[in-house]
Formats: sequence, structure tokens, C-alpha cells
Amino acid sequence: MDKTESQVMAEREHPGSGGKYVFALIALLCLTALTFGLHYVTVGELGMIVALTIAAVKVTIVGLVFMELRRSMVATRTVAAVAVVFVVLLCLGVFADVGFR
Amino acid sequence: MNEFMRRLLMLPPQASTMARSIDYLHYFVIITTMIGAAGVAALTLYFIVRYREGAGRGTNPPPDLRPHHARGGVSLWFELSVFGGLLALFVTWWVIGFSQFVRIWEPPPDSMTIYVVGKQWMWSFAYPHGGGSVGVLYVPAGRPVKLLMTSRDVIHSFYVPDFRLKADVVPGRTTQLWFEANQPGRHRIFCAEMCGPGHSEMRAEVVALPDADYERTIQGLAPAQISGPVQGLAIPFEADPPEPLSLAAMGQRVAAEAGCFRCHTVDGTPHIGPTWAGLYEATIPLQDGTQVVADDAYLTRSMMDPAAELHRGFLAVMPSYQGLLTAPQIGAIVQYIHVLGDVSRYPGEAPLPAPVRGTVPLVNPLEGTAPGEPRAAGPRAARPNPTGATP
Amino acid sequence: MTSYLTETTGIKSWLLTKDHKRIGLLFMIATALALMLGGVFALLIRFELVSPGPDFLDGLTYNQMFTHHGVVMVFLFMVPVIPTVFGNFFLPMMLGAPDVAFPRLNLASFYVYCAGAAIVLAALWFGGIDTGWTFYTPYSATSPTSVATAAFGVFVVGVSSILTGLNFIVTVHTLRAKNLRWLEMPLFVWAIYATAIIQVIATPVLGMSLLLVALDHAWGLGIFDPSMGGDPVLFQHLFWFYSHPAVYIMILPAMGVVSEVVCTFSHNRPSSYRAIAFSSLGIAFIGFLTWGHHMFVAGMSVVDVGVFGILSMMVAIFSAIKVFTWTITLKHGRIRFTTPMLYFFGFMFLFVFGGMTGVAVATSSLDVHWTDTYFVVAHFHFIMVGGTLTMYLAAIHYWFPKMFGRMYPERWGLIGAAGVILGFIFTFTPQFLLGNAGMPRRYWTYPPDYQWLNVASTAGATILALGLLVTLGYLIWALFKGPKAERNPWGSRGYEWLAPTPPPVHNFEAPLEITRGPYDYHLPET
Amino acid sequence: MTDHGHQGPAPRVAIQFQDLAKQEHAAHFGMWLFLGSELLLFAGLFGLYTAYRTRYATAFAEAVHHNALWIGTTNVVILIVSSFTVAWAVHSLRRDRRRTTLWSLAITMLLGLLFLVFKGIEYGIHFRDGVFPGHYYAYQEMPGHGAQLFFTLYYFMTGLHALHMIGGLAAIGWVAARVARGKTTAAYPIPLELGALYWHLVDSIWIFLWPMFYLTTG
Repeated sequence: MDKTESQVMAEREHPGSGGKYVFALIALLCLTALTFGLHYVTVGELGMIVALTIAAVKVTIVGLVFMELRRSMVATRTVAAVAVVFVVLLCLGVFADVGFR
Repeated sequence: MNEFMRRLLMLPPQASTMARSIDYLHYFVIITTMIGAAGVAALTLYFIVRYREGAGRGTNPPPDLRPHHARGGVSLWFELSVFGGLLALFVTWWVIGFSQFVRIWEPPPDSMTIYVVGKQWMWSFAYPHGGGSVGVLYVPAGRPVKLLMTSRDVIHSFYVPDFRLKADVVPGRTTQLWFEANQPGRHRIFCAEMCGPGHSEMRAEVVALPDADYERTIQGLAPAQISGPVQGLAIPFEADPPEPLSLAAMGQRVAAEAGCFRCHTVDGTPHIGPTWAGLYEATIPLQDGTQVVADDAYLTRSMMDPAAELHRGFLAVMPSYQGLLTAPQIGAIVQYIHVLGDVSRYPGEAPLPAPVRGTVPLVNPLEGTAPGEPRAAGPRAARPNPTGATP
Repeated sequence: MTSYLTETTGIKSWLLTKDHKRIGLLFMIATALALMLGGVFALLIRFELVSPGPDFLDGLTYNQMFTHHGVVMVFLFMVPVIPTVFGNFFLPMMLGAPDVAFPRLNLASFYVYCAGAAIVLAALWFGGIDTGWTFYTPYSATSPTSVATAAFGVFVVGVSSILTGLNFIVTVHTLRAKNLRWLEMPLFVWAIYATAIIQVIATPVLGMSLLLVALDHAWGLGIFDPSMGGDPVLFQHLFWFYSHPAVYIMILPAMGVVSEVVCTFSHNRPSSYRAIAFSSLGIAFIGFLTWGHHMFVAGMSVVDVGVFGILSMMVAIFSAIKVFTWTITLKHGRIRFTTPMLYFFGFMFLFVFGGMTGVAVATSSLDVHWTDTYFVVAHFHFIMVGGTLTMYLAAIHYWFPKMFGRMYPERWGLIGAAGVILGFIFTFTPQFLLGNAGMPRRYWTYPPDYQWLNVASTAGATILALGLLVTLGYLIWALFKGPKAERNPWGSRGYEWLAPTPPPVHNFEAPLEITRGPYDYHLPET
Repeated sequence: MTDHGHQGPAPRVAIQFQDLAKQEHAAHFGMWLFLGSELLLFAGLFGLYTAYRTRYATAFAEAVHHNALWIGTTNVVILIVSSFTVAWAVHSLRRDRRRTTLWSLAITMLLGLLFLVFKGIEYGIHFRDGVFPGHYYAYQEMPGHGAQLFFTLYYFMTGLHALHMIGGLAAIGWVAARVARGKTTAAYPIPLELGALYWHLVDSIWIFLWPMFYLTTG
């Protein structure tokens, strides 16, 4: 759904209020505090998995709000998703080897 | 048929039990490959000749005005059946291939272990009977042999074409490989992983001997080469002991000189380090709450990096022996702990019934020696006979 | 409209050009030189192997020869050639666009390639490298040769590959002509698009692994060093995560050329456009899941061997779909047997046989015997030379009139092609048998009973070299003396043939209006 | 296109693009592809971290103690706030408030520098204790390969991230100069948007590095 020229100019004329940025900042800071707090409670591998999932949530917030993925085109969103998928793919392939050796 | 195909494809003789079944899969795969490729090429040639443009007409062919759908192409069903068939063929290759692969990689329980060390441009072997050899691997024909391999410097690859077997030899780790030679014979060993200018000269030979004179040859071997003084740990060895000690007895001597007995006991009495009595193949709790089976690999790893998988309840005071002990020495100590596996862990209890194959009655080093006084060579009287060998 | 060749003259106009066609020609010269240099190393190897014992090269120099052959051929010729030469020249024209999306970035990509190539060649000249093009640690970390410089040079060439890939993806997304929908783009564009995706995603991982090797070799910061508890097999994981998709970077553009050549010379639309287009994407994405089949005996866990084995079987299906579709495209066509079609016929046999032996090697138990022997050497040469080199030559001949405005001599073309294909078969079939017999790869000296196969292979190599020299000869002759070519000598319906020959700077007189598909041979040519 | 008075000249559409929307989409799409390749540059190191964490689990969990938790946590807060300020700069440039844009960019660069300062302090602590990468590792309290590999990997990942941080600072600085000179305006905000995207990527990578190297104690 490529945007027509008029849509691009319209978006620039009256961009939304800055509220969503402030809201995203607060959400990120809370999640950071949550991870920090959990780190004393959880033990070993479980702690690692919990911390990384929260980190993934934070990165999605940064991506959607700050990097405006929500408003970008399908192609841009696919690039972001594909890059992340291939990072995970490499880690899985390596883990499947070292973990079961 | 097998001989004809083997000679046609120039495959080396099938000298191990697995070689023949691998070669059968080889013939099946190569034949289908040839048929597929030739078929496609023939079909292409046929179409080119059949539908070639009329001879001699101008370079710009007249427009073909036939309607779109009448333009050839094949039905969907035909296409699906071709690719379904192809996929099924590839998956069958995988099923047969992977099942053979698992059989190649799982050594049978009763196989004899030989330690292999790859070093820049030579292969050296240490036998459980204490003997050692460089460049020649003596194996009994008709019995499974497991090779525990490591490298002293870079990655090599132990490759015996006649057995259709290859396994990379990685430094810092022990990789394993097993085979069973069909009948006596000599087979070439290559190094198959680029390891420097001498890569192509890093060759050796497997000599498969009949069982009878296998023992005789092994006894005649010089002791496993503890090649050169171990850096940093001057181990006062006699020039050469009168007759080769068994690997376990050698392990006992190396452990004594390396100072293992300062922290580890062999009769179950608690001490600074975990006792070696009954340790082999026991599941031991680790510091981080998990458990591990104390097999060859774990024992070797914890000699190299003791803190990595620490036995729960003990302090991490053991130094790393990485680079201080050579692979044959490590193999010897592991074999010694293996033999100690039968000693009961709780002193005072009645000792376990003598194991079936009469393992060596080993002298407890702590008994006859005052602490710090170097141990004399093993007593002559209880000359250790090779474990597991039936004279 | 004056041709892009004569629009502006002088060295500066060529070296600072932002015209995608001229950048394509600059890349053509650079990659052709790399091909010749790689060929020289190949011949040195073949002549050394004529006799079992050492001949005129000692052990270290021989190891340097096959390493230089590998590095120059893979990183300086095979990976960049078809995308940077024919992708640069024809992608915009096939989309009906005046140029690529970022012209300055395109020129930067050429100069980054030249910088990387200069660093690599400097490393080869001062001290050479003898670790094999795969740079396996710990030997690459401890080798006395200049590994660090070469690894950094390959990293820089990788950056150039990323820039080109990025440029092409954006071009396909944003510069398609008016009402040129995705499923009406020529199949060559699909192939270059899929290759660009792999280039952008896979090359950074190679960059990182080679940087780690360079750091280890230069300053002992070894993360793979076994004496520090590191695991050399992990380097192989990172290296092959790039290097297997890299072989698809090499073959996908060649498949794009095949689709164009087959449709034009059989005067027929592809029997199933979607099958070829989507299997290009399929190869690009599934190609990332199969890297483990290079490491079946490297000490990987048995679980991983099983997983990578079955995935490797899947990716072969997409190549099979393409081959099948090309063969059926010939049906009901009106085929003109020109030099590109002879190369196509060579491709069909060599690529299919090479590809099927690839699937054979991915069968885990057979791989234990075959890996690291000459069987694998023969397999990947069948795909690289039999697949990509033949299609590189076919593309030169197919687009020669459009690029230079002159025709090549057909008779000499067929002789050159026959020489290349026969020479190739005669060189590498003996190597399949050498691999079966168990001769490991990268061997300077070998047991005498392998000698006659090596001699046969060397004889074949000379025929292949002669075939290539003949081709070079008559192409240079045709460049200046060839007869003038008309706008569309092959009667092709591709969009690039709508532009005048040789095309002006911005490809088309007026912005292109797409009125018919790229393969509508049932309509009279406009 | 209606001109917006003081918003500066309308952007020029390059010859190869059919219209402004396609040109801007090309810019954003190209930048995201570049960010994808940067992320995959780190993928190799994330893979190594997975492998070595699986193999030396206890040593990694223990070696985390030596990393100063307060530095790591402050840095993560710094980068999140700097992400907000750079996003605010983009937002205010679109509303054509040049002063707020310049202030936000200044704060972003200040926070970036602060991050590097803290990173320098932490490296100083490590060097003082003898924690060096590779063969130079000489930290007495944690002998053994696990810790040595942990800190070598730590230096590689945080070092590469610091290099990207320096690159991000340079990019924001260059864009701030263009905004100050009026070349990047409300009508043509592309350079600032691309600079902000790069900054957000550098922040996202640190959001992952923080738990990996500072938090997961056993």
C-alpha cells in the first residue's frame, strides 16, 4: 500500500501529538525497573529467559513508536522482522549444536 | 554387482563392516543422479532439435499468433507428481543416510579404546595396554575399536578411505570414531583437514592383525611416548621401565607425580578433592544444582578447566592442567580412575565382590609411602596383567 | 539520442560516472581481471599435481596457490560478477527506470570493491595466505602468512556486496515503471532481487567472523582459540552461515540469465512464471537454514546433523522446480541455436549433475566418506563453473549487442563454448573419481595410484583454459570490428530491448509505458 | 505543493524517482536495510554468546558479578532517555520548532557522551583488575576459561557497540549542523529521521546487551 504523495505531505503538515513518545518513554523505564527488580528474584537460566523476553518487549516498543514502524510501509516492516528472525535463527542453529554435543 | 560398481566408481576396498552398506547407498544415490542429469540433458537436446526454428528464415522470426492458453506447458498434476517424487526420493536418501550416520557415530559398548593424538603432521596412538606407536595403528581384526581423538595444535581430520570413515580431530576436545576391520590388512590413514605445509604428508597406516598375534605385537611396543618433559612439571621418570606398565598403572604413576593424591584419595576417605573410588560413571551433583555423569569426557574437561563443572561441596582450588599434561597422560589418569570405579566409596564396608575379569589389585599409594617421599616404581610381585585380555 | 558510451568522454567521465551502465562496465573489467588471475592460480595447481611428488612448488607455496585461487575466485569474481555487471546494467532498464535508486552509492560500491580487492591482492603479494579460502581457525590464527590483512580485505569486499544488494532491493521496490506490477517483472529482476536479499543479510556475519580471525591472528584476541577454552567449530558455524547462502548468491543470478536466454531463444513465454519467481525467493530464504551440511564430521552433535541434513534436501526442490520449468519452456518454442543456447545446454547437464551430487553429499552417511575429498571439489566446481561461469559467458554473448552495439561472431562463439564445456567436463569428471578413491582435497603430494586421474584432469584444464582464451580473443575483436547490431537482434520481448542500441544515458527517450508482459511472444513485436 | 513559508525550499525530486513519496520511501527503506545489516553484524556475536553461555554456564553466571551493575543500569536508562529525546527532536522538527529540535539533539548528544564516559570508567575498572581480552586475561579471582571467554566476548560486544555509539554521535552531530544551517527543515526532514533511526538501533542493541552482561546472575 504505497503512500501517495499527498498522504506524505498531509502527514507532515499535522503530525500527531507528542504524547505517544512520552508514554513510550515511561513504559520503557518501567520495564527497565521491572527487569532490574526481577533480577534479584529469578535464578539461573529462568532469569536469563525472563530478562531477554522483557528486553524483546522493550525493543519492540522502541521499534514501533520511536522508529515509527507502525506508520511505515509493509516492505520496511518486513525488513525489520526478517533481520530479527535471522539473528534468532543463527543462535538456534549454534545452540542446537553446542547444547546437544 | 557390488564388485563391478565399486571398481567402476573407483571406490577403495570395503574393509570395515559399515563400508559395504554405505557403498550400497552410494550406488543407489549415484545411479539416480546420473539418470536424472542425463535425462534432463537428453530431454533438453530433444526439445532443441524438435522445436528448432525453420532453417534459413531471417533473424527476426515471424510473430506466433496462437492464443495464449494453447501454448503448451504441462498439467499441474504432472508437475506435482514430479516434485512429489523427487522430494520423496531426497527424503528417502536422508532417512537411510541419517540412520547409517547414527550407527557410524554410536560405538558398541564392548569396543576397545585407543587414544589418538594428531599433532602437526603426524599421528600418534596410545593403547590401553600401555604401549604406544607413531604412524601405525595396530587394531585387532574382527573386534570393534573406539578411537578417542584429540589434537595438540590445529584441527586435523582422521580419514581412513577403506573404512569410509572420517572425523575431525579438534584441539581442546575429544572426538570419537569407531570401526571394526573385517579381516587383517593394511589401510591408509590421511589427514583431511588443512593443517599447514605438511598437511599432505601427515599420513599413517592402520594395520589390522588377527587376534592371536595382536597381543604379541602390542606387548612388544615401546611405552606410550610421554613425548618430552612436560613443561613446568618435571616428572622424574626412570629411563625406561623393564616391561611396559598397563595404562592404568601408568595413570597411577602420572597422578602420583602430578600431585593429584595431595587432594584426591583412592579408597573413599573424604579429602580436599572428591575421592576417585567409585567415581567413574557415577552421577555427581554440581555446584550449580545440575548433575553430570563422570565419564571420560567429564573427567578430561574437569582436568582442563576444573572450575567449569565443580563437584558440589568442594572448593574451586584445583589448578588447570591445560598444557601441563599430554593427552596420553590424561588418557592414563582417566583409565586409572576407570579401574578405581570398582573400589567401594565407603571405607570399612566389605569390598565389592571381585569384578568378573580380574582387574588389577592396585597398591593404595597412601599406605606404604610417607607423605612427600617420591613413590618407587610399582612392586615387582603384583605385575599387572593387561586388563580385559584373555591370554 | 547519443549512446552512453560517447555521451561524455575522458577518463574522469568514466571514473566518476554515476550512470549504472558505465559502473556495470567498470565492474566487468575488474571482475574479468579477477577471473584471469584466479585462472592462473588454478593452472599452477593443476600443473603441480601432474606428478605425485613435489614438482616446481614447495608445500607452503602450493597451499598458497589453492588459497589464492579460492579467495580470488570466490570473493572477487563469483560472488560479485553477475549482479554487479549485468544486474547494474540491466536491472534499471528491465524496470523501465532511468537509473538505480542511489547512483552515488552505486559508484561508492565500486570503489569499496576496488579497495577491498587491493587489500586482498596486497596480502597475496606480500606473504600470501595458506589457510584455504575457508580460513578455518586455529590454523588461520597461527599461520605465519598474512591472514589478518587478507581477512580484512575480504571484509571490505563484503561491504561493497552489501551496498550493491541494498541498492538493488530499493531500486526494485521504488523504481518500477508505471503499472509494472510485481508479477510482470522480468525473471532476471526476480533473481537479482533474491540475490540482493541474501547479500544484505548474510555478508555481515562473514564480516564479523573474518574480523574475529584477523583480531586473533594479529593480537591474540582469539575467541575461537582452544588454548583459551574456545571452540574452533563455532567459527565454522559463523563462516558457513554466510558461505552457504553465498553459493546461492553465485547461482541465483545465473538462473536469472538462464530464464532470459531460454525465453528469448525458444521464442516462448516461461511455462510457469510464478514457479521460477517464487522459487528464487524460496532458495534465498531456505538457503539460510542449511549451513550445517558443511560440518557433518566437524564434531557437531548428531541432532544437528539430522536437522541440517533434512533441511538441505528441501532447498534442492526449488532448483529442481526451476530446471523443470526451463525444460518445459522449450516445448512448443521456435528455438534458435545460438552461442547462449549452447551454454544453456551445457548448463542444463552440468548444473543438474552438480546439483544432484550436492544432494548426494548432503546424505549424512555418504558425506562422512566424501567431505574434504576431491568429490566435494568436483561438486562445487560443477555448480560454480558449470552453472555460474557458463551463464556469465552466455550473458556476455546474449547482451553483447545491447551493451556495445556490435554483434559477436556466431561461429567462433560456438567453438569457444564447446571448448569451455568439453574442457570443463574433461577436467572435473576425473575429480569425482579421485574423491571416491579417497584423495583428500588441498593435497600437495599424493599416493602414486591417483596419478593418472590427476594427469587427465590437468589435460582437461588446459582445454578449458584454451576455450576461455579463444572466447576472450574474439570478444575483444568483436568489440571494435564486430558488425553493427540493430535494436533487437534476437526479437526478444524483454523491456531492456525497447531501449535503443547502445542505450542513451537515461535508457529510454520517454519514460517507459508498460503495455504488455515481458514474455508475450504471442503478440507481434511493437 | 504548497510552500510553508519559512519551512525552507521544497525538496528536489531526483531524476530516477517518479515522485517525492517514492523518493522518501526509498530513503527510509534503504536505511532500514542498512540497519538490518548492522544488526546482523552483531548476530555473529550473539551466536557466540549463546554457544559459550551453554558451555560455561556457571562461569558466565559468576563472571557477571564483576561487571559493575550500577554502570550498566545507568547506561541503559541514559540510552532510553536519549532515544526519547531524539524522537522528540524529529517530532518537533516536523512541527517546525527549530529551537526545540536543536535542544533535543544537544541533549541526545550529551547523553551519548555520558554513556561513553561511563563505559570508559567501567573499562578502567576492568583494566585495573587485570581483566583483559584474549590471551592478556590475568584476573586472579576468576581463573579458568569460562571467565576468560566471558570477558573477551564482553569486550568484543560492548566495544563494537561503543564504536556504533561514536558513529551515532557523529551522525546526530552532522544532522544537528544541517538543522542549524536550515538545510534540514520541516519540508525536508529525511536526514534527521534517518539519523534518529540509526540512534534507536544503537539503543535497542544496548537494551539486549544489558541483561546479557549485567543481570543474569544465578
